[in-house]
Amino acid sequence: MITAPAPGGPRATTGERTAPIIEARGVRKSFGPVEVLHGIDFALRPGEVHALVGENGAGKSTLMKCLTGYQPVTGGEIWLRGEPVRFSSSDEAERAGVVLIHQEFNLAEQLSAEANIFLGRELKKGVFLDWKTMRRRASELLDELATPIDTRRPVSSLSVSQKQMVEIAKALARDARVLVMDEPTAVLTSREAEVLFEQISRLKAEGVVILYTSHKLDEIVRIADEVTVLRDGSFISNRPASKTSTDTMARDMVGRELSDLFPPKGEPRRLAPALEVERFSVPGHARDISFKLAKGEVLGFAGLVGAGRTELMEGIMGLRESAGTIRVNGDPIRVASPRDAVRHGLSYLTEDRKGRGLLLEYGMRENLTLLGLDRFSKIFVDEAAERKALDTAVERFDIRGASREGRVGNLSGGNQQKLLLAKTMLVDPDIVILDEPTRGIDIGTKQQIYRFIHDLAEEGRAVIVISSEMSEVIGLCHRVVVMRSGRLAGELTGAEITEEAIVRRAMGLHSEPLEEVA
Amino acid sequence: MSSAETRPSTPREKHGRRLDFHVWGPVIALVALVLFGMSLNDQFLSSGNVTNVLARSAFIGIIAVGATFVITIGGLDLSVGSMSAFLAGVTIIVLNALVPVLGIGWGSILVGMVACLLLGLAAGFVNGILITVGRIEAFIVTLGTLGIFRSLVIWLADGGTLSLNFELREVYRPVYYGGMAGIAWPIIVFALVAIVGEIVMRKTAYGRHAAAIGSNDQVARYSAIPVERVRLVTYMLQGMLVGIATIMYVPRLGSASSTTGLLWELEAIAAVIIGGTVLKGGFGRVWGTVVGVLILSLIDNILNLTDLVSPYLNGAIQGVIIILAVVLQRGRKGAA
Amino acid sequence: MSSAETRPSTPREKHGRRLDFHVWGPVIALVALVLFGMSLNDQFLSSGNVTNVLARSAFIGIIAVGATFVITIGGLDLSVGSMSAFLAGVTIIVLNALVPVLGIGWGSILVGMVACLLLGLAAGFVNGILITVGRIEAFIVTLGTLGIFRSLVIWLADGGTLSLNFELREVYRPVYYGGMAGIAWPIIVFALVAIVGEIVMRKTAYGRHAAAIGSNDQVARYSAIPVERVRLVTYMLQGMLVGIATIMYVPRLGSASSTTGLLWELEAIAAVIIGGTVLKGGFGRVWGTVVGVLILSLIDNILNLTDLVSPYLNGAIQGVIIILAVVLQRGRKGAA
Amino acid sequence: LAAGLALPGVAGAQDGETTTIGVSIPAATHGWTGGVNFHAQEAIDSLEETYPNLDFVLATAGDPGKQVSDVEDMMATRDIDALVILPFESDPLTGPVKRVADAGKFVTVVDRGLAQEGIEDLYVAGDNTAFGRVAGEYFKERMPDGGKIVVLRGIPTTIDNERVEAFQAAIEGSGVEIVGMEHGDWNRDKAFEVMQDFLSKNAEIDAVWASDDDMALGAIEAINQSGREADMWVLGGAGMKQMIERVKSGDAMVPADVTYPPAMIATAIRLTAARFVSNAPMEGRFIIDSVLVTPENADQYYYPDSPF
Ligand SMILES: Nc1ncnc2c1ncn2[C@@H]1O[C@H](COP(=O)(O)OP(=O)(O)OP(=O)(O)O)[C@@H](O)[C@H]1O
Ligand SMILES: Nc1ncnc2c1ncn2[C@@H]1O[C@H](COP(=O)(O)OP(=O)(O)OP(=O)(O)O)[C@@H](O)[C@H]1O
Ligand SMILES: [Mg+2]
Ligand SMILES: [Mg+2]
Repeated sequence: MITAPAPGGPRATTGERTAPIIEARGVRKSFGPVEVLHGIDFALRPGEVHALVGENGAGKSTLMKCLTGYQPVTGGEIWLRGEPVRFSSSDEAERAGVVLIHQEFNLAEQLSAEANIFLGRELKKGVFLDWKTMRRRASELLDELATPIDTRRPVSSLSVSQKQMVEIAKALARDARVLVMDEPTAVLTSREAEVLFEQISRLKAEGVVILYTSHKLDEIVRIADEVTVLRDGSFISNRPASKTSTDTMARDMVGRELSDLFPPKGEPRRLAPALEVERFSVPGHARDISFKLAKGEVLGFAGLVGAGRTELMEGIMGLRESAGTIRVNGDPIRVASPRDAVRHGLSYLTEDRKGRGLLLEYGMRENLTLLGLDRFSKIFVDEAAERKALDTAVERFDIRGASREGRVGNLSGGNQQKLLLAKTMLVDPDIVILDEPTRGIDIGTKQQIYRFIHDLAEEGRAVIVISSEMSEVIGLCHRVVVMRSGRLAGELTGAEITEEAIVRRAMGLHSEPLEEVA
Repeated sequence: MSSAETRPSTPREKHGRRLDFHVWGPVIALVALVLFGMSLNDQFLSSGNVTNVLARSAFIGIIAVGATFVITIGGLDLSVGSMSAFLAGVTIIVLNALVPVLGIGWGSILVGMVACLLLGLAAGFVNGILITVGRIEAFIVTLGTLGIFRSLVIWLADGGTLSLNFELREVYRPVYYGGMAGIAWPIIVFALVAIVGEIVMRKTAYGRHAAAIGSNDQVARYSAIPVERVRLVTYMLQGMLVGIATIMYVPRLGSASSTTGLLWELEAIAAVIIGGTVLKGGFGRVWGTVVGVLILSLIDNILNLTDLVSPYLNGAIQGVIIILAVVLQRGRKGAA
Repeated sequence: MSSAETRPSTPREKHGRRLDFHVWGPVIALVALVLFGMSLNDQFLSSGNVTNVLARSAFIGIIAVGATFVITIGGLDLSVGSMSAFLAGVTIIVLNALVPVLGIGWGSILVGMVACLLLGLAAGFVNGILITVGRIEAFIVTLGTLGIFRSLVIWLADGGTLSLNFELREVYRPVYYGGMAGIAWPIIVFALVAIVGEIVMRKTAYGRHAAAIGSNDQVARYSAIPVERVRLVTYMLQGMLVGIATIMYVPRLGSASSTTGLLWELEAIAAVIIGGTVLKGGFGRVWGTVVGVLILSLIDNILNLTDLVSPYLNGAIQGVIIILAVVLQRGRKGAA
Repeated sequence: LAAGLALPGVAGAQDGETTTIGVSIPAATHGWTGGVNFHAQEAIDSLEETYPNLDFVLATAGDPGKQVSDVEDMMATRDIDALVILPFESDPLTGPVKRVADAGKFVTVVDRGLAQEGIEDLYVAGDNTAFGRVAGEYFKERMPDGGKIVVLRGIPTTIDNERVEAFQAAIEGSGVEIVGMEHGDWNRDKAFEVMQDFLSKNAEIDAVWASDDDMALGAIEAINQSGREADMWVLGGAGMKQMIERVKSGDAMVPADVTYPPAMIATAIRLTAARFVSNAPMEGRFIIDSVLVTPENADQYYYPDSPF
């Protein structure tokens, strides 16, 4: 039962409910010729956690930016506490207590975490900065978020998940009355997410209104009071969380029934090992790791943030200094640079799409072919072939952009991720390493991607999936390697792969001798 | 950060507007200058004057094409001017030394040319290695080599002037003053370099890689681009182009001294940026650079066409025109 | 891109190592130079020589402090050298004009100083407005104003030299040659400017905003920082510091000419980068700049105190030392 | 040759149509060239004043390449009848100026001779060798029983070399010993700093050859600062106003000066103009010798209204 929006405000039946704090009334937004929001109505009420869900490119971030003054609406109105407002800048919105936590990081890389948290809102003693207080508040905030990092470290040296926590701390420091969170958990492990949820309930108790979006629907069910679904820039439905389920949401989002998320695993046809890694180390991040990967197998890597999974893979790809032996199809290879790795049939999808994955200034075509450019150039780059490749990729990964030409920086987060995946697969590798492959991807597409990974294995390719989403690891992988602070903490196969088992190892509550692993 | 992001206005709109102005800005400025020149002096479009202007643009022009690539990868080369003085000096020494051996003739000159090119490559290699392997800011490295090349030429010339053997100069002269089908050689070479440069930038993997590195070298690394090698190659390319420019330059003045190629680096960089290449890297446009070079040397030429202003103020006029030329593409640049 | 990211090595370790070298590199270089100087000439540490070197450094030094801020916001100011020549010229004209009015005395001089400062602010304002409101690349704007200021001073001086009224000069002299507690004024002023600069950079919101803008001006804008205003203020600050430097400079030789402040811009920028400030912006360090300035003027001093090398090669030695000074902090820089 | 070519120019001037004279000089990059600029400008203004049918084209160049361009432009766009040029450097300009001469234009070369004989019709020259020699001889004479001196050289150029070599040749054999020699680039600031360092380096300096008045002024400041005015004297060169003043007033520190008048450009321009307005056949060489200015003859070399 999809309830259409009644004119003059969301749900005519809202009479009995408390007056909204902030409202969108027929909000329209166009970028140049393209309209991406077609008259959205919806309202945030005191003391509620309101979830906004929708496919990639549905317009969630755009709507949030309109609400928080980052982007001017091109139609309709924003109402704050019963009056129409026109935020000319995010600053104005923040002064009115409306704060956005960006989906894409919004931090100055060279500045310290502390500087970023208080940027533009520095505390002062007279003319001077009040270092002490700011440092203290910063570490307090980060401690509350269970991210005990040195607040003087430049943000550039933090991990994606740590950056996300800094971003959240920055918003918390601006004592918001309306806090808008755009996929805050996309780059967090479940444990970190828990920490965030605690904060959310605390804020809720303090009467802060929270607008929240995520593609992890189970989260939504847990923390949200209200759920609004968008599809292709239009309002679809609005229900109390108590009256909805992940399936209903998914259906509203995609507009069709979703069969079960994960394809049947099937026994891995134990073929010859494609990749063997022995006593492999990445200074400072991973020590003396050994594992095997068979053709047609999906191997999961689980672990907490900072476990060093990313670094390990980057080492294997020749992106970091490393020591140890790597064998591909039995013969040892020397990987001095990513180029070597690619030549030996490896390909890696980075977890940091903005910083290391895509050239935000360039278009889809240039980005898609950047990794495999040799394939498109004899002497000259064959642009026609590139375009064809782009068409195929857009088709295959269902990349939705308002236009083909614009900067990929303007693509929605999820669609950027899909483009990145397409880029990684374009070199048609035998061994695929996917680091957080479904980060920020909507449930419909997730399903496609899982199927896609499954097919890769079926084709006899070897796949490694690093994921902080348990369900993903469990639902997708034939075998799971658990890492803990740079070392192997165990390996699980088939039926052993349970959330409980993984977490125990990840947290070091369960230790087993290395032999079993190697 | 790339400057294209610096406006909050909605990118695509901006993109559109930017494109127009960005593409046509320099051209409009150039046309305006030409019209102004015509209005001032009827000799302005005489083949003689046009040839002069184009031919003398060739040196800076050829060098600026290299600078376009260097700047596109997010680098900088301040040493080009004194590098060219150094190359000219050594080439002249080599040529003079060759006279007794190979005699007065093309033999000697060809050997000299090759020497000049190789030395240029070597000089670029030095810059490149220090920047990539040595991991030193390009600004510092090339500021250093600027001083080094400059004083090497002074030293070679004993503080004076190195001059090319006179008979040999007569043989060599046509390389600058001669031409083909009525077009002077420097113009032909400049045109070729520019066209090839434009193609390399637009159509080759190398050009794409250069832009990627300038735009975000991390992404480039993760895309299996041999970042350091591309950088090194780019600085060597710059060196080689300085070599080509010098080959054209030697027959023009037949000498090298402490003042040869003075401040060419500034002119080259200015031309590149007037042409619409982004100083912080990530986007380069060779043909724009060509327009930039023409604008710069037209300014000098026009100032010689009339006695409108006291020669003391030439510098001021140049300054004003340079700024005006860029105002036309304001939409684009991220100011800083 | 933050250059800190460009190495594959592990962040944490790197962070540590980098810090050390990055912080101490310039200092080590400076100490090495001093030791070298001592070993060459026993006069090197004589109070006379030390005073000379420090006092000379003051002009470039004061200007370079401003350049540190300009570069930190991701900008560039090439006009400082000729700006200071222009300021010197106008100040001298003003002072000479004041003699009949206010007579020979501090009255005139104070007025002249104020004029110099205001004009500096104005000049900086012009640069700033063109860059922020005009949205033109800082490189182009300041290259343009470089030419403009330079030829204005030549024009004012009729190509020659503007000299300060002789008696007035006698009154003014102490500002450069005099001092307090045995320390020359220029040194004192330089020290003050440097200290204040360091504090502003580290301890004020302005300093932090400057770094944020240089690091990512979009983020800065979203963080409610008045980006354009901060930029404008920074260029005006630079102008004012050029003014202060000029106030110290005029009494030294009591003249201004086409050669005044020639290439100071390069020296200033070099000092800033040797000091560890990142050319692409986002991170600035004033005390590092001071070290950089001292390194540069020590090189000249040492070269003059010894006859080790042919004077022709001075430039080469400078180049080599500049590069070496930076090699020491290689861990840090993202080469390009 | 020159005589033959002279005719059209004369004719031109006589039947009242205007004669264009191109003047190409180095930009004012230091004091002396500044003087050249001033005198050139002045001569041109007064001549255009008196002879309406004379038209001048003045171009200043910052480096030889630019000067070549200027000459090319004058030929291509201003069709000059005569060229007065003070070559930035002899070698690079030789070819281009030769082409002007070959095109039948009247060529006057000033100060720096071209690398080939017989190109110019008129040569108005300063004598750099003499400049160095006169200075050297003065030192020899002032220091009969020798002494320690330091030398500030100009911008590394042929001119500077000629001067310094002549100077060294002149003091050859005398007891005058050069204890320090550095480039002051004809620049007051540079000279000031170099002199400061010479002073801290050498406890004993009896005299300074600054080889240029701009540098001399810088050096004098440095000496004053060190408080060693009494110990040494300074010989500059070129005949700058302030320096001549000091010589006139018998300043012990500036006992003399050697002329190298930038006004020679004015002379050259006037002579060239005369070539067209009167039929006076102006050919050959005018060497403007470098003379020693002493308190006795200082008055003749003092031009109060010159900025130089
Ligand atoms: N600045 C922009 N210029 C042009 N198009 C834009 C811009 N920002 C967003 N878009 C387009 O608007 C549409 C909605 O984008 P938005 O980021 O709101 O999607 P989303 O719901 O946040 O998706 P995701 O879940 O992947 O983050 C997309 O098609 C995107 O390409
Ligand atoms: N405790 C820590 N202290 C400092 N840096 C850390 C810490 N934990 C992680 N990092 C940074 O984060 C990165 C490693 O964390 P990362 O999260 O990438 O590991 P991971 O095992 O890949 O986990 P995930 O991929 O799930 O984020 C490195 O870049 C490192 O600099
Ligand atoms: Mg989004
Ligand atoms: Mg990771």
